[in-house]
Amino acid sequence: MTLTAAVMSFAAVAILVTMVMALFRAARGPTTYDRILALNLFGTQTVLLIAVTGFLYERPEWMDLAMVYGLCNFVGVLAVLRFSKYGSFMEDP
Amino acid sequence: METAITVVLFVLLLATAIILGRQRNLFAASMLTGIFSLVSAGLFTVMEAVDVAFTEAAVGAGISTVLMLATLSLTEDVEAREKKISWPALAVVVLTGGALIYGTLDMPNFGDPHAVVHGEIARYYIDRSWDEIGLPNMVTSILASYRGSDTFGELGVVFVAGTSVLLLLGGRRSELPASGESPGHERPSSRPPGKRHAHVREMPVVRTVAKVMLPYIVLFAFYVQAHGDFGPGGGFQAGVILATAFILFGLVFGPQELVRHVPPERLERIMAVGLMIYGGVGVVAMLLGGQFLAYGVFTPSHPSHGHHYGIFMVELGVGITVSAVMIIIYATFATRRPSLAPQVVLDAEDRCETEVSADDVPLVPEERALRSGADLLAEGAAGTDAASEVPS
Amino acid sequence: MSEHLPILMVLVPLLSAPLVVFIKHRKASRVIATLACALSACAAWTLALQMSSAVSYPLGGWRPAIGIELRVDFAGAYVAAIVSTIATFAISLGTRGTREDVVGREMFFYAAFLMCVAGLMGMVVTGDAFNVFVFLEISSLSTYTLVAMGKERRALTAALNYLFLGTLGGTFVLIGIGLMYQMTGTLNAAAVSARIREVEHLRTTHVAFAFLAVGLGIKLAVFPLHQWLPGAYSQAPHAVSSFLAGTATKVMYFQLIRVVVSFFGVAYVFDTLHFGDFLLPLSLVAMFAGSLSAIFQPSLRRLLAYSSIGQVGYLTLALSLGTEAGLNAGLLHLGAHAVTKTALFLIAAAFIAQVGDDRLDRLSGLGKRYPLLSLGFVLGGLSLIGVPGTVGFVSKWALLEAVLAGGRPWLAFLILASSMLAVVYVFRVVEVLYFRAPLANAPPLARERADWGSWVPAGLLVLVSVGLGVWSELPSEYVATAAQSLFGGAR
Amino acid sequence: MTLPNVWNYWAVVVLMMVGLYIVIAKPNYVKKLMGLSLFQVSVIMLYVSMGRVTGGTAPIYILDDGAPRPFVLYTNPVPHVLMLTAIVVGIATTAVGLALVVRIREAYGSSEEDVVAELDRREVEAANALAAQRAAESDASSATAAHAGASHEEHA
Amino acid sequence: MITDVLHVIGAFFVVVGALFCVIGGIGVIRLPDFYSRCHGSGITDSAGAGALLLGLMFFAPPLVAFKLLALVAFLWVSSTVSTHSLAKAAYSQGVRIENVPRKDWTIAPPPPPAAEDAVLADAASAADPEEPA
Repeated sequence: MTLTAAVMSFAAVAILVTMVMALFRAARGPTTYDRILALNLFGTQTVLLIAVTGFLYERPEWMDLAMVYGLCNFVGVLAVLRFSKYGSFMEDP
Repeated sequence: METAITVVLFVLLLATAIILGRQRNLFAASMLTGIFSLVSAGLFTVMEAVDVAFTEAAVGAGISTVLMLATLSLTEDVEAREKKISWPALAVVVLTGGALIYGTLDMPNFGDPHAVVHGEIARYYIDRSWDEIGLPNMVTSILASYRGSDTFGELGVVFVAGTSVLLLLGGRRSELPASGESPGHERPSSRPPGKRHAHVREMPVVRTVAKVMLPYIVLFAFYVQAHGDFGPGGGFQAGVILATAFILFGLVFGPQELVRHVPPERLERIMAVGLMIYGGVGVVAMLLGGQFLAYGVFTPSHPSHGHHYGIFMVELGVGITVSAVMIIIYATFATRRPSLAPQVVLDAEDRCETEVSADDVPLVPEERALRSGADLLAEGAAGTDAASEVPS
Repeated sequence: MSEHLPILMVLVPLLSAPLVVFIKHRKASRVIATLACALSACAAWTLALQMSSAVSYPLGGWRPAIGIELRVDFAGAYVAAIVSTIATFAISLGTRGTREDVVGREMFFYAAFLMCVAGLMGMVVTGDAFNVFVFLEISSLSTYTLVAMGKERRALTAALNYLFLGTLGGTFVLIGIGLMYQMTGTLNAAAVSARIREVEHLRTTHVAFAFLAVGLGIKLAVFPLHQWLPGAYSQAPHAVSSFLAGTATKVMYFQLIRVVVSFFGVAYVFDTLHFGDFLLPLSLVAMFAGSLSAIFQPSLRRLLAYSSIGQVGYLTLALSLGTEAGLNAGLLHLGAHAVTKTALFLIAAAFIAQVGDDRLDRLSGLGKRYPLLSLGFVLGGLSLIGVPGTVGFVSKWALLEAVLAGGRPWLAFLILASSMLAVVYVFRVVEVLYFRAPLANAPPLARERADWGSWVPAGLLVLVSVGLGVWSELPSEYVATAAQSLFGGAR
Repeated sequence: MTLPNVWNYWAVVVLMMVGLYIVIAKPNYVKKLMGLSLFQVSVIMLYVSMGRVTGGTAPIYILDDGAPRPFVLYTNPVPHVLMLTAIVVGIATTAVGLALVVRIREAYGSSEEDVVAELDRREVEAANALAAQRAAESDASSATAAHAGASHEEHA
Repeated sequence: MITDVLHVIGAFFVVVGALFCVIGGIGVIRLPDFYSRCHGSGITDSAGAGALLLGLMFFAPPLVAFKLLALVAFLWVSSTVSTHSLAKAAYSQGVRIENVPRKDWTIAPPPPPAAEDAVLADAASAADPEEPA
């Protein structure tokens, strides 16, 4: 196992563990904001997972994909705040 | 290592799907749909399907979650019935699933390079597409040139989706200032009157950051459009990312602002222009003597250059139409004036329906139980954050 | 120019849809739409009449298996001609019967209609498995929206139910195509049928055919999967309901024939899979259940919708025989029913234009008031039953011949019995029209003068159905060669 | 019989069936549309896992100074092309479905299938009752007219 | 030779980033109320993602390194803003710190010594369950 492969797989395992923790918070989280927070954390971890696996397979041009993930994650959280009753975006029509 | 990640991702997917099925709070369910798309896009990346992962992430996690949330803000956000197994559905599901499992028994091993499916046309594309078309990204060369009519039909589907949403929801757009027949009438939001929220103007951080980030997202969209020939990307992905930039603008500054800057009447024309560009490239090829969409005819001396021009024009048409349609669909949903029709809730015995108006304070007990039940579910038991569970 | 005919049939409506949206002119969009359908019909008819053998049009200049190939044989040209002609008749009704908030935005209605026509035409001419799915989705998506444009609020629920069932059907077709691709490695029809021999024994191929058959069955409204049809046809605007009644299920039926004959091969489907034994009982149940429930329907268009389910039973019965005569009868009945049912729906639309509602009690006693329309309905009804002298008889006769040649006389008896049911529900309408006194306290008629816009297409189609019945050798000759070329003496 | 290594397909089939169950069983229209998009994404997974080649890299040529490196094992690009179409068809159907749900919520006041079906049933019942009642009235009035001996033809 | 040194530095940063992610994850689980969990998720976004992607830059060719830089910039901006708007929304909805039942350490807990070690042991093992075997 070369150095990079070892390091990358360690990082991948660490990220997967964080993802599971985020899911744990999403399932248990008392307030809905904990769930939205967990969703945000989950999205960021997916971005990192794609970046790391990109290097694990020696295909570094996957960074665009990671960029799109980050974008969608950001828009998703803003959309939840805009449209849900939990958000403070909601203008009075 | 790869099978380990695949197993974990499948478990995550299955967990998300089952929680999605049981979740009665539809906002949480639409968030879970977003997570499901993200994880499935992750799975596609692990399975080396980069273009599919790109599109699934941009479309599934981005657009469809936003559309579902916009719909939920116009309809009820809690599912009425409690969870009970419906046996006929289970029968159909077991039957179909059994047929599919029966079908997989004779399939070649997963990932077997000598399977029949990799033989015929796949072998041709891998060996010959560099000489005939010369694009590093085989998927784009197949998508736009070998199977160009598929993508033309696909663009037709996107055009029909845009036309349909305009036909269905284009009518009652809420005019710019809070006009409409009852300015004073409050949208029957399920939030109690006491808890009005800070207007978006009081969130300067989000507005300034959005202003800073928007140009870079648009630049990224153009990069993806041009980069489609060399790596993952192309017309669809670029169109969706461009639309995501405008949707971000609409989320932060409000749909009226978006409609003011990007008037739907002009967008409808742009939607049509993209499809006509695609069709036009095909017709020009016909006029030059080739078949429909035969780009080789553009430069008879060395056909692969003709393919480059053809594919670039075709991808441009796709990008234009897809972005226009996605923005139109979002703007139509977001500016749709919520109906003031009261929510009809059928009594348990289905004898008489109680016309319940969501905004009259004394909610029907069953409705309140439903509502607070959902809040309890969302806010969590054990009295934590009790203050936040506002008496609705 | 003439070698581009196969793609022009699809391209003209497909490109005039964005043109209509781009121009955004209410009056012009209707003219463009009608012109586009007429042009497509001319292309289809010239191709059908002047082609000597199956025409292959390689899209993108690539050879067939590599690129996508449009493959039009006699049967394909025949169905394409029918679809585009009926589209021209239907679109001339314009936006009658649509909701009032469509008024400012007719161009989108016409664009969706043109895309539906282009989708159906594309499905008929394409020879590539996945391209069929793409055109199927174009036509289905635009159909859901067009159905939702109906006047009453029930059109919305009909459209949404149709969306759920139709999308499930489309996804089943997608799974079937995927499994077929996995087994044969190619998507082109000719290439698939060549390779299907080697994988015939594999279970995945059986499941692939099963999913394709069930998916197309849902779109075809075969008996147990037909719940979406009555609501969709009875709530849709006039132009849409008459167009769909004539063509949507017929194109799906033709696609089922193509899957059975040119993708999988008749020998495999009927001998190893015994598909005929599955299809026969379903079609018999459809024939009787459809006609029986048609008798008790309160409104004219629902009655015609349930009769369509019954007629689809005849189509699937013809296919289930698995012989060339059966195929010939199926194709003939496809054309006959398309013309007849569209004529009847156009007449129903004319009645609604005059009376304002198509409930049977509102139509009582109108035989004397609108003799021309009622006569049209009677002729259409006779053709539905299959009375000699109408096109319905030609196809029912061919069906009886095919059944008798198949050596199953009891089937012929069942066909005649279900035709008796057709007599009952046609006569029920005739009795309401002629033999009942008009309601004294009926609300006033929608409009006194004849609405010629909806009368003329209805009258023309009725004349066509009677004309084809009298000169019956015109259709039956052409269809015989079509069936022979398609079947190729496989069994 | 040796079972081929097809557990991937079985996992996809299970996901597909969860989606199909949600579409059929859940009465809420928005939940049904979520189940539908679940069903379509898992069909996409079926195609992609069909095209997978172990050890094969993504179907993008690895270029060594302008020419693709020979003897590189690529995954099958054809399912990826087909699935780009299926994803777009999925989002288009979801968008039209959501637009219909919004219109139904405005017209009926509810986005639950059983409530809407109940309201439709009542609407049809009322129409039939009205028709029957009107028919009874007209029979009564025509009976009285006949009774009154007016023998001239009854005009509408 | 030079690439090995770069790879070693990169490996160091990647490991540090991964650890920060895990620490942030633990923070999200164990911290008592919503606002402190925001801090936990903040760690993974800023320190975790930053260090990890910085580490990856050492392995990447120049163009990809620039993409990674853009990705880090985007992540830092977008996640902080979303956490901010989330916290603001929670605050405006009335989520407060004081209504979270909190273990009052001022009261002298009389746990038996064995229990004490067990709690410590749990805390220790919970802190780094994810050290790779």
